[in-house]
Amino acid sequence: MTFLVDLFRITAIGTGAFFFVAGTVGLLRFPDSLTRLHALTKADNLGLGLVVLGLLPLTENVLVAFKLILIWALVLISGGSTAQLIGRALRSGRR
Amino acid sequence: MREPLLAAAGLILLSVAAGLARVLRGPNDVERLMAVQLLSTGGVAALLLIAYATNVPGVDDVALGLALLTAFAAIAFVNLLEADEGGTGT
Amino acid sequence: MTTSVLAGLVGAALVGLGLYGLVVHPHPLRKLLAFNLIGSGVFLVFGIIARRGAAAGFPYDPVPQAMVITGIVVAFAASAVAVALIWRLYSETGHVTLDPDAWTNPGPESES
Amino acid sequence: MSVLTFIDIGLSILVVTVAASTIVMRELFAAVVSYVAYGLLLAFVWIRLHAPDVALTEAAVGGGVTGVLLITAGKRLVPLRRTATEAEPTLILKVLAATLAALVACALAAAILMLPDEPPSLAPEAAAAASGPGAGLGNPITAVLISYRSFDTMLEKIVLILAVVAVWSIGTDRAWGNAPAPLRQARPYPAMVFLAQALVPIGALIGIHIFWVGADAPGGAFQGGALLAAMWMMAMMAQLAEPSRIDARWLRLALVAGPAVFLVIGLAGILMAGSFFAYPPNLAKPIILFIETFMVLSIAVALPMLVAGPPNEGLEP
Repeated sequence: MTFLVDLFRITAIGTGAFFFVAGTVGLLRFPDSLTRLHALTKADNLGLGLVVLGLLPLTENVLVAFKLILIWALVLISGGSTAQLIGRALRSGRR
Repeated sequence: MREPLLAAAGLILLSVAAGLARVLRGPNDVERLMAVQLLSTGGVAALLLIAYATNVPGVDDVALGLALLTAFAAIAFVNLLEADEGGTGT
Repeated sequence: MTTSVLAGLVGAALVGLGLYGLVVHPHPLRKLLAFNLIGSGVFLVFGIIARRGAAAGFPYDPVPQAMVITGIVVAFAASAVAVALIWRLYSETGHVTLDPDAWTNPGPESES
Repeated sequence: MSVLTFIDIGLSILVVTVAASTIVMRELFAAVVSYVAYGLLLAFVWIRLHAPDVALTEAAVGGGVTGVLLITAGKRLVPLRRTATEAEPTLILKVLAATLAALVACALAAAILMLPDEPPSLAPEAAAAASGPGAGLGNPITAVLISYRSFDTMLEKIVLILAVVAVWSIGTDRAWGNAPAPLRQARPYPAMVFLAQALVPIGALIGIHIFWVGADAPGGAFQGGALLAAMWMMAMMAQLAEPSRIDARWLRLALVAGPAVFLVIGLAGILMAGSFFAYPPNLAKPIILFIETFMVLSIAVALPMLVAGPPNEGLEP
């Protein structure tokens, strides 16, 4: 059982880290600002979600676990909205 | 059990650093704004991993605060950029 | 090379960087930014003293840490007053400069 | 060489690089973005020094709110943002300044490397304070702030009020009593309004939570108050709230509430427990939480007023 939990944790955190790296590769390689914004927002938010998922078995109680999920939710909401705002600023800047 | 956590944290921190180097260089200001985005996701993830690996208590609260503050800073930056475009008083 | 020595060296580097910016930048807001950099470097040096002072069952000495928390808030208050002064200077003279000779000349916005 | 050492070294290089970019960036906006990123990164270093309380304060006040203060100031000085205000310093001056700065940094670094092997520590005294007048507080830093060094904390609140008074006084005479200029002129985008509407209530709750757990865990009046202040400013930026007039009675009461309650209870300590700022041991925890409640209120009100700046002269329609 512990082995399975460990496996789950390492898989989740490892995949999360992979998505962060992928997001950064997109950030460095994509040709223009809007696609770079896309890479950053999508991949990194998924990465954070997976890292939080992997940390959940390590939490000492339900409250802390709830807070970790809340952190992810907060970052998702603010990440999505600010991406919208940044994209908008980018478009109006190009006009 | 902490080495995998730290390895992941190091990897994420490295990609955050590379991303920061890219976006802070510009050339346009809107792109620089993504630095805050980068820290709100990658920063929070690396912070949580490091803290869990080194047993620092109460880091979930620090991460919560960080998530809120990055959103706050992002709104403030967007605010300034619009003033720059001359968009005053509608 | 322990974590606290490393953090202390970072603190020293920050003080140096801030000092350079404070001297070199003509814009008062940039000077203020540099000054805040010096401040956080000093706080970091305080922080390593707190970390080294681990005793009595604490992983750190709480007294310097508490002083750093107080210090951060006071530094912010001082920055706010400085910003207000710069704003008033601008609205009085039309310039954002600490050079008194420029105050009597026409504003730079008329040139550009 | 463990993984942790690599992380420490990488983190140090990253912090110093971002700090350097706040200095070398040509434009103010880029420098301020770098500064906010730097403030948030510094929280990592504080976590590595086992100081989550300081990490939160640094991220909130040092990074977030100071950054927004500088952004707001930059926005009000927009016409001059692109033009050079003064001649750039000559190369010789730059080299001289760099030498001086490097010398100071090296001297400081040498002092750090030569710190005595037996580190001095006030931790035992703080521990005594935490088991004496600050009894019942699980977080030693809160015990130090409210009990062992209570005088500092009270005076620091008074510094905040003095700063607010100074900022208001810097405005013109005609503007006295008006509200500061709004943090945003143009109508906000819908996405911004949505974000503020979603985050402000949750953020306020988190701020209160961080204050409340501060007695026993990392957190406390400063951090909670700073987060509440950030949420109020966020509401102002999305035009969900306006800056208050500076002669509003509630505002002034909220500003002085923290230090006033602190002072009154400190004086009461003379009567009840024999000395200034002494708390009766069995009541210490409720009294400290009572004082902190008002301090949170004062901080949450003072920080946004400091960012909003002096009162505005023109009466906007």
